Amino acid sequence: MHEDATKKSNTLLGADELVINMGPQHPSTHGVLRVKLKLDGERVIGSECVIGYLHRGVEKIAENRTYQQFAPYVDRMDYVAAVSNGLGYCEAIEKLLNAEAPLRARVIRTILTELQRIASHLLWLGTHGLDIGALTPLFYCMREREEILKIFEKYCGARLTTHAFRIGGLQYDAYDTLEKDVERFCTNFAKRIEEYETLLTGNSIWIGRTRNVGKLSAEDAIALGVSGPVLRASGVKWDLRKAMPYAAYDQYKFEIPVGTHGDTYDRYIVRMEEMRQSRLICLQAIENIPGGPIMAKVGKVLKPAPGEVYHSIEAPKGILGYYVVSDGTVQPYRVRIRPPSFINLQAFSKMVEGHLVADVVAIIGTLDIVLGEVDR
Amino acid sequence: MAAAAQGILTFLQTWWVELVCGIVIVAVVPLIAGYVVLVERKLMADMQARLGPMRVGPHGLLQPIADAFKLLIKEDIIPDDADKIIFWLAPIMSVSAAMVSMGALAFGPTFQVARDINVGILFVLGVSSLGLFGIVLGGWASNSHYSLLGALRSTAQLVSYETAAGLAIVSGLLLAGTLKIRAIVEAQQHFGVWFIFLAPVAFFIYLVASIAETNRAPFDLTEAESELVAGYMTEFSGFRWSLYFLAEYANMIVVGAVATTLFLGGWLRPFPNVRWMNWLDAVPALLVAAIGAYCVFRAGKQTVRIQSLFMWAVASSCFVVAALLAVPLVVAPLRFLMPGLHGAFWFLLKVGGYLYTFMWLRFTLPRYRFDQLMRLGWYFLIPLALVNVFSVGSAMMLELEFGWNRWVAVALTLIVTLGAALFLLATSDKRTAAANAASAASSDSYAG
Amino acid sequence: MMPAGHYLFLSLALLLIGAIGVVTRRNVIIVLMCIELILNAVNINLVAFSRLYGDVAGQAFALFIIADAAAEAAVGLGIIIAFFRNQETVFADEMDILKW
Amino acid sequence: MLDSVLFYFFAGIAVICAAMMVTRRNPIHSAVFLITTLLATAGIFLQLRAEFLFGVQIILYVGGIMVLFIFVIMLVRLDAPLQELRFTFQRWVAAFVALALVLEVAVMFLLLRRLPGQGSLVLRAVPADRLPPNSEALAQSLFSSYLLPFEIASVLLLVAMVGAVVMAKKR
Repeated sequence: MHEDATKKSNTLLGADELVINMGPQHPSTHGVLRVKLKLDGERVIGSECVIGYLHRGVEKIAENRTYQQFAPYVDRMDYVAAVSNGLGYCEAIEKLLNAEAPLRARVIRTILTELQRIASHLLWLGTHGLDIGALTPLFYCMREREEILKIFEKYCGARLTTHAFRIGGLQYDAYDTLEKDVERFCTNFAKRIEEYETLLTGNSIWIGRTRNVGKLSAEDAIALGVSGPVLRASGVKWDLRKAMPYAAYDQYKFEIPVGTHGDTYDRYIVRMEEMRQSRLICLQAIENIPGGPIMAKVGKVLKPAPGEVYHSIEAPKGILGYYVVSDGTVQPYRVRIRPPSFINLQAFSKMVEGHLVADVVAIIGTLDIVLGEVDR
Repeated sequence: MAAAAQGILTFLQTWWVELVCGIVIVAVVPLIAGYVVLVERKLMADMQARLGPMRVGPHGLLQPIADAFKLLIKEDIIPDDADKIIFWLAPIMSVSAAMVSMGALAFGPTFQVARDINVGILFVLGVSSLGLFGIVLGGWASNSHYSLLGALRSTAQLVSYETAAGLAIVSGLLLAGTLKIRAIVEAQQHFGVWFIFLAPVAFFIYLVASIAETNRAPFDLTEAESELVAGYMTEFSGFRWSLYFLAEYANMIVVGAVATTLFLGGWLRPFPNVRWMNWLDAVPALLVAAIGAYCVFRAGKQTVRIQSLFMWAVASSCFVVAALLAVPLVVAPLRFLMPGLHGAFWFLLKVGGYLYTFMWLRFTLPRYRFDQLMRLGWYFLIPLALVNVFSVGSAMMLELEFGWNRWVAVALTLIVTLGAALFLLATSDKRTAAANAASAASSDSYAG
Repeated sequence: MMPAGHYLFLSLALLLIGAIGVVTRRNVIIVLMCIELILNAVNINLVAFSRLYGDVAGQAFALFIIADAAAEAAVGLGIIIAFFRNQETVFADEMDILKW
Repeated sequence: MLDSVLFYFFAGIAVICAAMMVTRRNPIHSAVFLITTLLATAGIFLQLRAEFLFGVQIILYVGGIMVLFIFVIMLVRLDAPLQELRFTFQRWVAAFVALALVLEVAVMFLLLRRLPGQGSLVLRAVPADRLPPNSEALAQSLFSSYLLPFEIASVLLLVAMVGAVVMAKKR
């Protein structure tokens, strides 16, 4: 009875609310996310995310593979930022082994990871623009991303799921023209990113579609555990690259962009700025790639001492953590992964409440989720 | 029997021009729409740093035909719980509205079906607005929530923007003093200036409103791909879907033609009354010939022989058209063909330019949200259109009754209108801020 | 030009159908539509006689009727929406209380 | 000849669709048939050379009012339109109304026939090609003889607009 009364006052005509099943087959749920939306007219009065359509049991697979064998699997989680995933895993196992990759390896890792961050943000920018109806940025972004993927291809032969790093360092040394390629990309990219900004940043439609949409206050963001650009756009200056430096980040100077409102526009601005900062890191890194070995001495068969370790990195989408338990055998006893998209998706229901259907896709886009990572 | 034959013969004798024009509209418009799609894809590809369709025919020139063929042989799916009859009827409604409204358009001084209809422009507006029913009923009949939302959106959107478009057209009609399509163009010839220069704000409003009326980006909320999958067309496939597609492009041509007629001087060439600009008469033939020459140039570069042959065919047909356009200029006895041929050329050129603007905006701008769209329509465009009607009327009064210089009057009223526009923008910004602040509080987005 | 009687009969037929609809249908929306039909039937008469006498006064009057029909539809549908919001029905025989 | 063909064509459509409209259970179907009736009436207006009214009928009636109807029908999304009883006991009232009207017209016709010199119902109108341009003539009469009613009609529309907004506004 009471429920009936509230339902009546909530909807436009007192009739039943409209339930829309967005996904898992929908152009803008970025994969196989399924969102059950309760609508009053077009206003969202309730939402529920249904996930698991891409579950492959990655964490379980880890328990039946050796440490090295599992490394390629992590590439398949956030498949648009495979390099970052690999970095986190390799560093976690290195921590477990009490080994550290040589400096040269760490610098090259940094360069590739930052390129990957740019590539991931570019893909986000393109698809986010497409969600909001801007067709053209996608193709421009793809053009730039292609340059990055070409560098990856030259480096390790793969473009998407690269498996670029090995536990203990690198398998391949930097190829001859790596510096030159990265530098050329970075010089071009400075102009290109201005181009995107002219298309979107000052566009009043873009501002109208993103300002005040999906607001997340700093307190809520921290309480929900979101991380990455989503957190920083809410005004929390938290970046693991600065807070707990890994790879070679402690050697380079860069800023952590933060937003003020925590809305979709701020998240957009933060990511754009992050791309610029990543570009600066790359430029600093290629200036001076130290010589030396690229592989630490870790042996062919990895048998870490029993124990556990947690290591997290700042992946493009937020904090990517690996919790690995070793029982002293060649296979991990348990691998638990903290994927940024999965945690960030928690904020979704809070963010869409009271918004229109059109904002739902904007919010899914701005969270920058990858379902491979959410479902694992 | 003989009487019937006689009757049919008289009928044909009286109406043959109209019949031919009608058949041409029904038969050729789908083809044109297909090629407009191709042009759009090519333009989009060009702006997005890619090539677009290149496989079927040289430079994808046969792509529309392949697309049409594919759509025709696709399986025809009607959802189980759909309202069959209306599902069947809705796309037809859309297409036929667009086609019928073309009947009153004058694609040149000679090509017009409903030639002596007194309310030409009203006819076009009214009949083309019937296409809305195709969208609404199609969305309803699909029995899908996405479709229903698309249909509801389109109703509210089209009704709102038709008001703005109608008011913008009234400004033009005030200047022309008639509803007849041919007379409107003749009025512009008489004035010696296109109405876009006398009522630029009206043209701007019509441009925006017509984009919204044809459901094109940035106002394509009814079929917003990222939100509603395909809006009202979600459940349609194959031939039915292609009918909707055809209706959309035919509608674009219609609104383009209305804008051309009313604001861009219809079939008149630029500076129709200035003698020393007569060299512009040579432009059509030269332009088409230049296209032909480019085709010849490209033909040599085709790798496949059949494609180069096709390119030659395109080139030669271009040359034929160019010759046709040049004949009335050169051969004095055939000069009577001139207004028809050249008129059609200029008209189509202007419509093409108008459509180019549509496409350009589509590739550039993100999509509006529904409440923003409504706010733009009701708080900005419609009040501005009202102010504009008033100021155009005042300008006419100032010129006709008080003997002011026309351009002074136009400039003065233009300043007034632009001031109103700035005021409206300022208030609508305030409103937007207020609405955004209260965005979580539920308000009726259809209420506009 | 047809004899005016034809128009009269057409108009009568539409009027009758509309009137029967108004009396027999339960759905208020359809009742409203029937009223529109009745107004429309009247318009046919007006226009036919306007043509007959070569005087546009009839058409002017028809125009007023269309304006009136628009007003009536707007208000009527507004009432229906308001009613539906409160009572969740559009059936005339369920609208049996004066106050809600 | 063409005139009468057009008339019978449109009149037939109008009457058939009007009957269908009253008898359909689904309100959307009713609306579609009403739209068809209104379009057929617009055709009759055109056949009567009332071109302006034809335009108004299509833009306002069909493009405006009927869209409103369909919009409302879709908004109140009744899941059970089929349960509706189509003909209630009031059918007898309806039959009576119909009979009365038919009788009235029949009487009127008979009376008119009988009155001498009043055969106005078969009067021949002005030939179509000698009619004044329709919109111009209508505008002339609207803005001179019928200026006051015109203004009153606009006030009526304004009032209706305000009323509709007040009615439908969400409290």
